Amino acid sequence: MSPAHLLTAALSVSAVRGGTLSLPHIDYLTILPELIFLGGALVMLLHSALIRRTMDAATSTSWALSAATAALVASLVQWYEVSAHGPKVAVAGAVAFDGFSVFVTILVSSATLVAILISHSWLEREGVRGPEMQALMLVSAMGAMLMGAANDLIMVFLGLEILSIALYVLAAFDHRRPASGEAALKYFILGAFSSAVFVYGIALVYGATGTTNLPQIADFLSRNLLLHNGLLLGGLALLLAGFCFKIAAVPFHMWTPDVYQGAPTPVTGFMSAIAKVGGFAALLRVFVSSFGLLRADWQPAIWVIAALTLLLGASVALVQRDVKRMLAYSSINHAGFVLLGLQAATSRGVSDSLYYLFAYAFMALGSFAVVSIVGAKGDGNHRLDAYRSLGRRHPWLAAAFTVFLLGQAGIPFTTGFLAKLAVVEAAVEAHSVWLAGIAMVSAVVAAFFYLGLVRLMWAAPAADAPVAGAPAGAMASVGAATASMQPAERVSAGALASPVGTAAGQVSGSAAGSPAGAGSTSGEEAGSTSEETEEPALSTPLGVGIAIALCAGVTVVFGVIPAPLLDFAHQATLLIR
Amino acid sequence: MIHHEPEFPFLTTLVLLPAVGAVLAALVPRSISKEAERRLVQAIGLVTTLLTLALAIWVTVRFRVGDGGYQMTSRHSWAATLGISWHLGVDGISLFLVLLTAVLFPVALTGGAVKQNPRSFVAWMLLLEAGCLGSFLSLDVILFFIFFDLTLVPVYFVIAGWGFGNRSHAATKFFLYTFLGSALMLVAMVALAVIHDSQTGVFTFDLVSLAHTHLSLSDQVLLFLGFTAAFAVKAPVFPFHTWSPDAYAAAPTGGAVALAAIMAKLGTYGIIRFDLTLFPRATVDLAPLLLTLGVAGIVYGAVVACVQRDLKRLVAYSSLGHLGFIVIGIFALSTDGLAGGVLAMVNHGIIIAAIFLLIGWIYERRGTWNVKELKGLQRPAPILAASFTVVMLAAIGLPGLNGFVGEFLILLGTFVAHRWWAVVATAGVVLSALYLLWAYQQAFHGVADEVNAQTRDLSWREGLLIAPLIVLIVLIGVYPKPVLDRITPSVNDLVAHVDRATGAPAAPKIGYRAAAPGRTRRLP
Amino acid sequence: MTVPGAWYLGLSVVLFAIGALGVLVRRNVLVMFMCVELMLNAANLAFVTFSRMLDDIGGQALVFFVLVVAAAEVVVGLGIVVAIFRRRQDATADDFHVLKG
Amino acid sequence: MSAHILAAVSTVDALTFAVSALIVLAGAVGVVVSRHPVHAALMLVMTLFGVAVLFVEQRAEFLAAVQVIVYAGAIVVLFLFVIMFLGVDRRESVAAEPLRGQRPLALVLVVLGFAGLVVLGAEAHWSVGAHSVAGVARGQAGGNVAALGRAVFTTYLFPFEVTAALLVIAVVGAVVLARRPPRIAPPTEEVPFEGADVARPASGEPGGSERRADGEPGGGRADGEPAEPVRVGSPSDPRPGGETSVEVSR
Repeated sequence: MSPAHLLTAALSVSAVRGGTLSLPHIDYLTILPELIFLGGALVMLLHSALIRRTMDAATSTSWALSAATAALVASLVQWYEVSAHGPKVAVAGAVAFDGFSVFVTILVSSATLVAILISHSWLEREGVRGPEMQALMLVSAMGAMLMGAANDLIMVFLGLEILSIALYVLAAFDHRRPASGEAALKYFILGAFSSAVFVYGIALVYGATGTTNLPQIADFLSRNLLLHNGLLLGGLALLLAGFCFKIAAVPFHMWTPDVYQGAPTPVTGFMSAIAKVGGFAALLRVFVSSFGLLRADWQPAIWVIAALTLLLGASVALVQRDVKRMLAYSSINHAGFVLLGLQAATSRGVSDSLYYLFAYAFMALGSFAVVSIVGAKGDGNHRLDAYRSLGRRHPWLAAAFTVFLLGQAGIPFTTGFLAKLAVVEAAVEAHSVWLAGIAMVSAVVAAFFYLGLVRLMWAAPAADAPVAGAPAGAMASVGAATASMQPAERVSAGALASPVGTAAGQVSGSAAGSPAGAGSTSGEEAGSTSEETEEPALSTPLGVGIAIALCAGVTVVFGVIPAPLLDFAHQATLLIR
Repeated sequence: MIHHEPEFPFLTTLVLLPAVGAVLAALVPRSISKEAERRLVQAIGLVTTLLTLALAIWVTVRFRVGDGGYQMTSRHSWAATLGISWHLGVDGISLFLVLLTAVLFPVALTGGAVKQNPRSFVAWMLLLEAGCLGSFLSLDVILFFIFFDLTLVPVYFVIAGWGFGNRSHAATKFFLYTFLGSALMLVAMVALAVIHDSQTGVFTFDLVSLAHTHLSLSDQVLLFLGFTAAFAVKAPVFPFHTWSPDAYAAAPTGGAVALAAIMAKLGTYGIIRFDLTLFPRATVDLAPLLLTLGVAGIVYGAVVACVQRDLKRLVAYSSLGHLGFIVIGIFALSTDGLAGGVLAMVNHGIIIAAIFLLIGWIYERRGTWNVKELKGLQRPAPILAASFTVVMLAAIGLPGLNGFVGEFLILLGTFVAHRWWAVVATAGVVLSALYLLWAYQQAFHGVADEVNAQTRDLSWREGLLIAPLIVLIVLIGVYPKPVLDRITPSVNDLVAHVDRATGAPAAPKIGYRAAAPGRTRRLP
Repeated sequence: MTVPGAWYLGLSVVLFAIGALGVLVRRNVLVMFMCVELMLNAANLAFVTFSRMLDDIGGQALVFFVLVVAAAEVVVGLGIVVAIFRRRQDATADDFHVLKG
Repeated sequence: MSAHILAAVSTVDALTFAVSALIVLAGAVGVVVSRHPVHAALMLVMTLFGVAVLFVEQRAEFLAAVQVIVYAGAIVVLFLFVIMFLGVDRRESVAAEPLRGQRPLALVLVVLGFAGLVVLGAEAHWSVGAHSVAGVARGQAGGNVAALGRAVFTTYLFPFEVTAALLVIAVVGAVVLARRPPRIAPPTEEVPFEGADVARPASGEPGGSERRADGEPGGGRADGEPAEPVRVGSPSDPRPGGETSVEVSR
């Protein structure tokens, strides 16, 4: 802490006193991934401006992928650097370069990599051209990285805005669906409102402490006994409200279901992973490291927010009929779990929250990758009914989705289980036993709808649910289903067991999804009177297939061999500055 | 206590073998024909379960008689940051439950006819076997929780996918009840580890370490309730049983066998392994409550079973009564009661599995479980009737069959300390004889009408499946010594542990309680 | 002596409250958006006031960044409004509320 | 106490503050209550101007200039441009409640906020933090602009650089959003959501906003939240009530 303080102080004093402007030293390694993302976006835009035709998806994806890969490599180099030489504060105290920030950077860059793969398939399918979507994703991810590395409240704010403003545009990206624009509008209004609240919070904290630099705030608080300082408490409350908007915690969650539903599915996946990671990264750093001394003041608030978030997210998700809405509420529930780690306000809590974010990001991305495929052309097919007997039509796709859903439900041997266990451990350790109990109850409720969806996917078409309209239609479709059972059943059977299966299976599987879809829907036209329309044969392009395989791999492999990832998150908090 | 053996990891293999089989079954290539797939998958299932059985027998053979501690332990760091280790071990209490699991799964897998989707069924069942074995062998509480939880998913899908009647409702009910219970148990587990951490500075979920945690009585009671919530739901103990008749009735035969014979034992096993080891004082303090619940379960199960027309539900309620017996055996907290409880767990597993198989076959022939519609099956199906008679008599507790040995020991252990509970429980025995005999009479006696007269007798395959169970029923009934020899030392250790922790003898000792290792017990 | 900072802060709080209230009660997107600008201005006023009270230039620098953010937000926000609005004209649909909740 | 302070404060400063504060508040209230978006925008200019005066009063001359140039000059003009471009310059009926329960909710929130403030005021101490952490604001060679410039290029160098990303997003975003959508937008392509009220014919039904209740059974949703349509009307639709067309309600 003290080096940070000294450095900043020294810099500012010398700059002002000298009269001449001595620019601060910039250690480019500390901000390399951010620069790569921004640079990648600029290069893409420049390239598209120079060529005559609109840039096709393959070109822009290769640019974006290279940028994400480069950023990932750079962040791994950063990790090596931090492990070897310890944390530090860089670029005039604006950036923290520690295990925490590098963890977030690695997570964000790898999640962006996956999101770009998903978006590629979407762009190709929808026939959207141009580099804008992926460029915006890169810049937006850069915002999330900045939030993780921010060492100053104004950096948190700027990161937040970069992240959010790009997401507003991304949410509105699908011109053809009215829902997209409306989602963006709603997201924008509430986002701008929450940013204003957040800025006011910064202002009050600034007034109370005299600085916005996080270590300096902590330093000030440790040297001055501030009991019940109205400015500080008010500022803290407003900061918390601003953060809660971003991470979609109750009661500031209202935008989530609509925006998740309305935004293009790859964007929803990106948003659910990156925005949450960024928001929580900043929230954890600001509250635990800077305002840790005031934890007695904010812990009760987090307790209440976490409890509400857990319960509301899980219970409202139960009644959703739209998969994207359901996943939106489930993401609210997950936010509650991450808040458990924050509420603990311990180093362990922070590392467990980080681990949870890592696990969640890939499960969410994987889920939305599947949803994106099932959404089919037009990206509108997101009713729960669309998933009925998906296992018969596309066994590997359904198997992957099963992995993600079971992971989110917290079934053992997935990262989801260990993540839930970890945050519960942190909460109990911090004597929040009741909160841990509430969390587990909400996990049970949540498991219920995850399993319901899993069962729907593996259920026989229109077998034990009254969806088909007329009895005659139902009979006909059952008959047709039995007729087509021979091939369909064979393909479906295998994947049912693969929640425990190896990740190796997923890799081949997601690629194999497309041939399986070909002859699957023979029995569907029978029940034409009902609202059950003919299910389209889905195609799983390579890009999204790889993305799903990656996510499933992370979820299962690190669920079975958890030590590396757990240690990684643990190290990240040990190396906090 | 722990014997580290740097040799072949028997127990790990035992757990992983079915899991590998499950993966293999799931990965059977799709290019082959449906019939070939069915055969291949069933072969995989059978071979895997038989290999597991062979390994379990080998473990039993290697088991050192007279040693009450954990044997053949294997311990590896798994998720060190979270305090979880891969710690497996077997002792006299878990040994026969493991063996039981290994014996019953091949039977369960092949016992019921699974028409559709054999691949998934086999895969889920093998996964379930891995989960059950893992639960019985875990010496790390979180590892136990993981396997305990992992059993829920296969059962959910087995009931929902291959069940009868209102199967999705039953599956959901089962899942919600048991998952809710286990969720609270997880919190209690973590709380225990945190307390242990605050005392020793070591964050671990290792059962052996946690057993040395000093807990205040109020903490013990709270944690005990947290753990017991899960076990009581799983067992099921009387007021928490409401999911079980539905789930048993809805489950396919194989699933019902697994559910009633093995998974129910997870609950009672958990009580013995965790409640008694970790919270001895709370166990002693709360024993009257649990005894009451156990007795209530016996009486309630018997009474409700009396009015059932549906054979499967009748068996489900009778199972509730038997579980009540096991519970009072455990909470008698004497060597006899506890050893009887463990033995009764094994016995009940064998008996209930046999019953579910038999009535499953009756259903396959007649398409009903309603005793009103069954009549005079004895004449067309004599072997079926004979098997049913033996099994039923074992369930009633006829001397010479295995049911008697366990129940007798339990009553013996309970009677001294808790006389009135034992007396009421005995009434349960009488009642259970009543309804089982009545059901038998309804279904098998009398003159068969036209439909019932067509009933096939057991095929040789079915005979082959039921035969080992009947052999076991008789064998344990007449010669329980080898089993008790292995159970008793561990039970002695456990009772001594409880006594030490409570400072006073938990229950008056009788006669030959302090059987030295290796010394055999004579049956009265 | 100048007016005490507390007065400025009081003004800033009231301005912030009026802006927040406006966002909550109005339903015209543009007006809501203007109310957000009011809130940002309240924050800026607070920053400048604190900057004076603390004799610290940092507060003024922060205002600078808030201004940049506000400008970027306005561009994107109005862009979204325009984009949606134009589609309405194209589609001549007057009443979809696709998103509810 | 206030008399004491008033005595100490110079009349000019007090007068300036009072007048600007009045302007600021009047403008703010005007933004919230004015029915006409153009009026609201003009009121916003008034507030911005008042704030700029207060900046000058507090020795933040550069920011005051930026406030007038960027805010009043650019941002509000952009607002006005959009208002005119969209033709959404009709009145919004302030009396009609946007959503059942929204205003009471807002009222409750405001009351709660005030209560919190009162509690905070009664319970809390008020003190400001450390002085001149990022550099003194007054008495520097070159005055306010130089001091600000130093701060921005030293302490706040990285935040300053990072704003570049914001501007990139703004530009790209504007391009993306301004792109003409392809001419296929039948709303029926949208898969109906749970209420299925989208399946209503997309055209030929005038006066949309008055019928909004009929599409939503019970006005609420299964998930327990109030219905929140985001509706944007067309300027050409003949609305009897003269409702403003671009509306959002939560």
